[in-house]
Amino acid sequence: MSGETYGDRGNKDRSITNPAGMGTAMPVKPGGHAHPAPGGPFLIGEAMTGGYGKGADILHGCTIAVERGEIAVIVGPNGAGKSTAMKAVFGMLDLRSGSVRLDGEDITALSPQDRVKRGMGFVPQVRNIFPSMTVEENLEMGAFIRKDDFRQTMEQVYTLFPILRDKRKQAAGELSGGQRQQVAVGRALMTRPKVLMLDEPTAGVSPIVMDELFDRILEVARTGIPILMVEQNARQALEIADKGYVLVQGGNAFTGTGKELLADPDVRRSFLGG
Amino acid sequence: MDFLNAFVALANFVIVPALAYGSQLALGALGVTLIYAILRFSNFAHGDTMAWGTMCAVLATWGLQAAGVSLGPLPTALLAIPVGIAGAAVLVLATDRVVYRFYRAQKAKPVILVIVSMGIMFVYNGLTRFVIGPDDQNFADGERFLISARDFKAMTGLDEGLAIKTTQALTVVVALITVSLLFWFLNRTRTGKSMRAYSDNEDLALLSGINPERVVTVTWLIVAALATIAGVLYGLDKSFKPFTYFQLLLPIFAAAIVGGIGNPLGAIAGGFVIAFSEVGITYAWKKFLTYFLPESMAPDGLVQLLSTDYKFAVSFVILVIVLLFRPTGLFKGQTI
Amino acid sequence: MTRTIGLFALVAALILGTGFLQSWNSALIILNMGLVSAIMALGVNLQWGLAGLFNVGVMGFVAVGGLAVVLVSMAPVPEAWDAGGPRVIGAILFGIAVVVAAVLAWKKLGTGVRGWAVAAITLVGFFLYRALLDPAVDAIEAVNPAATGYLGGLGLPVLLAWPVGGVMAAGVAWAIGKTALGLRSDYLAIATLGIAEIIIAVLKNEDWLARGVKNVIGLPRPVPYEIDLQADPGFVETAGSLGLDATTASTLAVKLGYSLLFTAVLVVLLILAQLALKSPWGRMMRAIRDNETAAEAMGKDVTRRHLQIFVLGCALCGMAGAMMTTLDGQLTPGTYQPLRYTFLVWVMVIVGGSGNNLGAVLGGFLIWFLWVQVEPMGQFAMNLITSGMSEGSAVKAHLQDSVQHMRLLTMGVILLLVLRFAPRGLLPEK
Amino acid sequence: DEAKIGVILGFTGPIESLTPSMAGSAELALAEINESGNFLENVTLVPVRADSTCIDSAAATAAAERLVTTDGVVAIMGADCSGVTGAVLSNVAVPNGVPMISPSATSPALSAAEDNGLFFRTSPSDARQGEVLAGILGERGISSVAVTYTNNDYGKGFADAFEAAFKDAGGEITLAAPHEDGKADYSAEVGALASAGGDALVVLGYSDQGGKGMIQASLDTGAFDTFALGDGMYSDALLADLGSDIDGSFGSVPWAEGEGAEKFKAVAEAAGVNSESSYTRESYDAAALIALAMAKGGEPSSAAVAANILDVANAPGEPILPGELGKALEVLKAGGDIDYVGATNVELIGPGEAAGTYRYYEIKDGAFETVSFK
Amino acid sequence: MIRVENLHRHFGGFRAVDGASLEIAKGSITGLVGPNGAGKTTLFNVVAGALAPTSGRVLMDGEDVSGLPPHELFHKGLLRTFQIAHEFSSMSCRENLMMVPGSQSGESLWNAIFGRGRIAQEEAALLKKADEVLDFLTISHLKDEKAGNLSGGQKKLLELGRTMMVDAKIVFLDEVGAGVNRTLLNTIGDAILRLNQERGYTFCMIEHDMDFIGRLCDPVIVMAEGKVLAEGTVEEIKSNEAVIEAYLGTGLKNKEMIGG
Ligand SMILES: Nc1ncnc2c1ncn2[C@@H]1O[C@H](COP(=O)(O)OP(=O)(O)OP(=O)(O)O)[C@@H](O)[C@H]1O
Ligand SMILES: Nc1ncnc2c1ncn2[C@@H]1O[C@H](COP(=O)(O)OP(=O)(O)OP(=O)(O)O)[C@@H](O)[C@H]1O
Ligand SMILES: [Mg+2]
Ligand SMILES: [Mg+2]
Repeated sequence: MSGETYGDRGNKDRSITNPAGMGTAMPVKPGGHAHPAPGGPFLIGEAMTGGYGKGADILHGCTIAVERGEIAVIVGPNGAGKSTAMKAVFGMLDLRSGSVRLDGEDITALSPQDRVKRGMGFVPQVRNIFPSMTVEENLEMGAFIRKDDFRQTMEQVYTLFPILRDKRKQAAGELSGGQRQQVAVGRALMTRPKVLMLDEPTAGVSPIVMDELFDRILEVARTGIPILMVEQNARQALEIADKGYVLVQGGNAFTGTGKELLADPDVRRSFLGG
Repeated sequence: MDFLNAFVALANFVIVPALAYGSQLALGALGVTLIYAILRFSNFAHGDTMAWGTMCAVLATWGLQAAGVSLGPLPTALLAIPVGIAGAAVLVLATDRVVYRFYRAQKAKPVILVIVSMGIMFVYNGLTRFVIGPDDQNFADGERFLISARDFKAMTGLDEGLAIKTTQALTVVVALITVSLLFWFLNRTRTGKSMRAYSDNEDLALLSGINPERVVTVTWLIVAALATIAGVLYGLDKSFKPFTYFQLLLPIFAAAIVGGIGNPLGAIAGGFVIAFSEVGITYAWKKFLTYFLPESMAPDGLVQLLSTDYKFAVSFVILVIVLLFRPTGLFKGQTI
Repeated sequence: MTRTIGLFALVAALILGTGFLQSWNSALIILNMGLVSAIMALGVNLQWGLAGLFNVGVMGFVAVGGLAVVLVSMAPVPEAWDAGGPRVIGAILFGIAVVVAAVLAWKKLGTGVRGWAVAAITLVGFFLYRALLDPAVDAIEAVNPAATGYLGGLGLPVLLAWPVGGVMAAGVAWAIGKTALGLRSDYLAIATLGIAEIIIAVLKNEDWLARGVKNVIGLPRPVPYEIDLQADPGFVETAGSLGLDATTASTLAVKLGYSLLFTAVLVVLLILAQLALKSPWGRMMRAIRDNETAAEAMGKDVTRRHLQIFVLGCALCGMAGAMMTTLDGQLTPGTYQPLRYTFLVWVMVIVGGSGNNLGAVLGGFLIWFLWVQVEPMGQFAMNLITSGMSEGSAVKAHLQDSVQHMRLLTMGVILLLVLRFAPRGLLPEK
Repeated sequence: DEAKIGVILGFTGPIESLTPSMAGSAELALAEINESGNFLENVTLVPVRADSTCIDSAAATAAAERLVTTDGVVAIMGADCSGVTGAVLSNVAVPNGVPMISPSATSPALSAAEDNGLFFRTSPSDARQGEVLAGILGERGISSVAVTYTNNDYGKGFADAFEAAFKDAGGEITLAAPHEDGKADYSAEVGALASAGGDALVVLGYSDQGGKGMIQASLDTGAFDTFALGDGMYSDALLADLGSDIDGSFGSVPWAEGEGAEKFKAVAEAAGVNSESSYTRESYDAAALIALAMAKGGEPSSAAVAANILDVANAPGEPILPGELGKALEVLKAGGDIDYVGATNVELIGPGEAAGTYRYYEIKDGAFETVSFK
Repeated sequence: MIRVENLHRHFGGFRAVDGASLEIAKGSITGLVGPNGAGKTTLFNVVAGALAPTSGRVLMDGEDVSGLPPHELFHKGLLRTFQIAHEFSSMSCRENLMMVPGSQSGESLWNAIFGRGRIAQEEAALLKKADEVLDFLTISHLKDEKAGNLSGGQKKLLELGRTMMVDAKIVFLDEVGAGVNRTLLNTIGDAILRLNQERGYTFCMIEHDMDFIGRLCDPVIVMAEGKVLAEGTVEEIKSNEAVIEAYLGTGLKNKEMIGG
């Protein structure tokens, strides 16, 4: 792995290196072009194969998709490559093969920035806020690519997550876990995305906060934005899902509607904890 | 007892020089701190970047002087600063493209970049000397003093003089303007905010549509500007010599770290802390006290805490004490 | 393994080549400093390769080693001792007592008063210390300043100075490590950078200690003097029988003597380092490097181990410094420059291969060879480049004047190339 | 045939700005010898440069070793800084029996070095100049001064010698503060010196280094306006940079009474070498002495140089000035005797040291004016 | 076994742990749950020595161990695992285990160089033990693999394996279940139960998965806002009103859970 080759030998000297905020993504290089590919679902990552840097492949021909007006949920064991698949759809890692299509265009060669411009919003699983920036600045950064007046969108986000309005001058890093997740989702909404991708938005939050977050996500979905979501709280997520994917070792193990998967005894036993 | 003279003596030998020196260090430390915050490593080549930028400005100044251009009382070199900045920008951007970018793409740990910057330091060192040679170069012109010690004495009738050099005033003013501009830029503009976002969370910045390469480029451009401005002001106030610029690295680092590395406000504060401790603690207080105290109590000795040989030791000890009590420097918390 | 052998063979070939093409004296002198550099690189490699400690103060520890040579091997200056020796020692002991008292006060007193108490103790203590020290120092420095003006050393055999240099550097490193590694965040780099400057400042300005910038020259040698050999009929005869003239034979013999001594030290240190590395101790150090928090939770005292390895590495640098000063035959504090003694050693470690003791040694030899030979090589290249240019052209003159600056540039370029194409060094850690 | 002469100077490092002129001057002398056509039969002198770094004894030793054992130089013009000079002397020159003439290593400590009769210098030991400068201050009736010196063996040795002489003469030193060359800022030093006070500031440093910085800062703050300057401060660049601000200051510099220096200036300028830079005169003389000693000894060998230097440098004999090396060779060829005067009025005393005459100058209207010779 | 008395840990003005008192009985498997930011991890960190307490005491077998650094607690028999696996990534699984025992004579530099004979013996014993542990964890085929290359679940197993290299008295587990495949989690649960029953280890574990807690833990301690909110068996906790309000909530998942 690349991290090994140029490793730091355990050095953590604060006078010479800044440990904060370093990225891990190996994104698609800027400069690629999209080309038309009509038909198919609204957003689809098809037969994706690839991994991080020079390491072994994590994804093996994995396909995930979401249609307009739907919620699609991805579940699966840890390390199955769910987050990796999401990142791949967003161009945060270079695919060896497979393609990503959005709204009738093949965007496989586009860099993440260009995908944002085409209306994709993504809330990663970890490190999904700018901790030292205020809540408001976090939202502004969400609107970075927008040239128009985004105050109205910000109002909408504040209406959706009222607590954020109270805390808008506070550094996001000082918020509690649940509030951070709201900031993260709010930031993604600021782009006014055509499709929203959420990677475990409820991870590590207490059951109470989780309920609240699910309610909000449903609300967003009701505004007509298709949602592609990874969830560990699989049973709860599949309840509200139109479509469900079970990913195992980088490939699709089961696919169906949320209800179907919940009803499948194999899936229940192996992935949903019985 | 003569408070006025006491104060003037103190101002002349401690406050004014330390303010100017502090501003010079602060400008240097700003560059270091910006790279630390955004590119995440301490740039050992910063001193030599300053030397290169200044060298370009010196060459341009000579050209202007030869062409008969002058700024009247102000040094012509001010006009040459843009050329210097351009020169420095070309150098650092070329370096970034040829060297640093590769390691960024590899996700190399920041400490690797530190070591790489050592290599760059060696190379710049050679390059600057290759072009302009190792000698001392004087490129200051214009009015030397805002007010000279002699004029001050004549004006006020005091025994002590107070001299303020044009370059000293310029340094402080330019430092203030630069810092305000930088703050405005980082906190109010879109590009500035995107730089802070990148420094906070690189991956998320990417997800927000921020182009990381653009952030890096802008950072280098600002660093080139800061380095050149710092270098030219320093060179005007003292003189330009490549070796000295390498030597500046240590106090600059100390300043950045005392202040809280990664924090621009800290860089400013750190610059002044280092400068005032170097100049103040090794100052011989005899003259001041002779004026200040009643005659009967005038000191015999020099009343010097430490000989000037150890001036750097003093600032270093202060650095360690600050870090003991405030592990993240004077301005902890948010960086950039 | 083949790579290791191959690269060492290359270095050997370079040095032998120097012997054949230039002279054996040059080759030996490169070899000797190469040996010393290898030990320095070994020390830095212990710290960096094994524990990720970023020591940018190598220069300081090398200088402390140099000081040890003076303190151990020079003859004492009795007049100076009479003038103020005991007083100086008393003052220093007092200074140490003040520091200890301040630390104790900080630890023992309550939060309210301790700040003031410590400030008062240090301030009063400092003035008393100066009052004790200054007159004694003046008295010592007044003793024949051009030739002595210092306390002199202990007059012991110079070889003893090598371990003593290591111990002294270790002592300094311990004090720094205690402070810097104990800071709540890790600030070792700036601490060592600053301390190294302070050590040099002390060496330069405390004339009573080792004559300061006036230098101590004519340090005793562990090997015979060339002129003595040249005057020794037996030696001349042996030399003659080997087909050498006395001068060449004597210079070679002396240098060979150093080479043997240095090689012995390096080999012993290398074996010790390798044994330590391939033991539970080495395993523990690697574990700490991999993950400090976990190592701590597994019962390893990380701070102590970091301190241990920092002290060890610095001790090696100190010992190398002592050996180097012995080889030079003089202590010249003004010559200690970070570019040469800190950054160059880092280049050796990185180019050689951090984490691999053999790599560090290789880097030491190779970079030292280049440091010395880049100059003639550059001159040669420059002559070649400029040979086509017209005599007296400004460009030609400028190019030829700049050739000396190629050395820094070359070192930088080599470092960059290695980091790019062999990122873990020429001999990477396994 | 070629006879090689090593030119070991700090082409990189702290005095890298002085060395090109020094090397140029030395090579100028050698060129003059070669062009005269009167040197030893078929022998051409070839200078070989090497870098002493001024600070890195090991690198300097290695460079010298290469010169001696690889290039086979018969004598060394150098080194420059006293530290590396000592190292080269004891590690290379003495063991190999190669003579060295340093143009600029002025540390008094070198007088006592174990040199086996191989070490010479054309710049006088600082011990002597200290007395001279103290004398000048006495003459001017200045009895209280502050001193600042460059913190190396030159500055420190010089300052010690000066302080001793000045105090003996009843003067008072208010503060002697060293300054480091090439450092960022000198406000602290100037502040301390100003507070200590004194009628003048004695500056024993280098004109393109901290010494200039100290004067500059003192002038700027009005701390001092009269300066007594050591030899390292003597340079046209200083006048050019500081202009009329230092009018009234004065100093001493090793200098020959008479035309030696003037002749050197003419010769050097004709060859495009900056004659006003520090130690250029000494460098020219050092190289000239090596060549003349060879001529006297009749062979281009180390032994000839070592044995004849004192002879050609000192009286009796025909005085030789810069530019007259050809004439000197003729005299020697004819079996005569010469007394090389050179650019610095060379007179080697004791163990091969320059006795040195000093020029006492004062700065008037932005120019050096000779007051007298000492 | 462990008693925490009125423990406080503040960050600036913020009271992460605010007067918590609790007891972990010898031989028990105690569960620790609570809402986000309740101070569970902070409490853990204080007890395990990673953080110093602001005030209050931690007693271990009646001995005051508050503020001792982790490595000293280790030698007293207190071990912990991490929420995110902290393996030694460049070392093999075997080495990961072999480095654990504390009183290895080869860890002193002197012995490492001069006591090679004794070290060789010790190493042989360690190697045997490590292989046994790997067997127990069903990952003996991975013994020479670098730990960095293991899957997340395997790393968790290795983490647990480290506690078996020494005779730990009490083991603190921070969310062992998080991010572990259910089947694997069952294996881990079995291992924990066996260690508890066969070797008499005491466990204290933070967990959000109430099923897992229900299977292993008795008693369960609930924390909220830095204090202990409730304590009792799983059933008691699940029906405690205060706990439902602060932590479990009345959302669909818990309704289902409480309902059956
Ligand atoms: N930045 C990275 N570099 C290299 N390997 C990675 C990186 N991120 C993840 N991996 C590896 O890729 C595999 C899949 O990880 P991924 O994060 O996609 O799993 P996941 O299904 O999202 O699991 P979880 O439920 O824990 O979030 C894992 O084996 C992981 O170790
Ligand atoms: N180093 C710190 N500095 C400041 N506040 C902190 C720090 N560590 C924790 N906190 C705060 O203390 C509170 C308790 O944190 P803790 O990690 O103990 O919660 P927890 O109970 O483990 O929660 P979770 O279930 O989310 O893991 C939180 O509000 C957190 O923000
Ligand atoms: Mg994931
Ligand atoms: Mg927690």
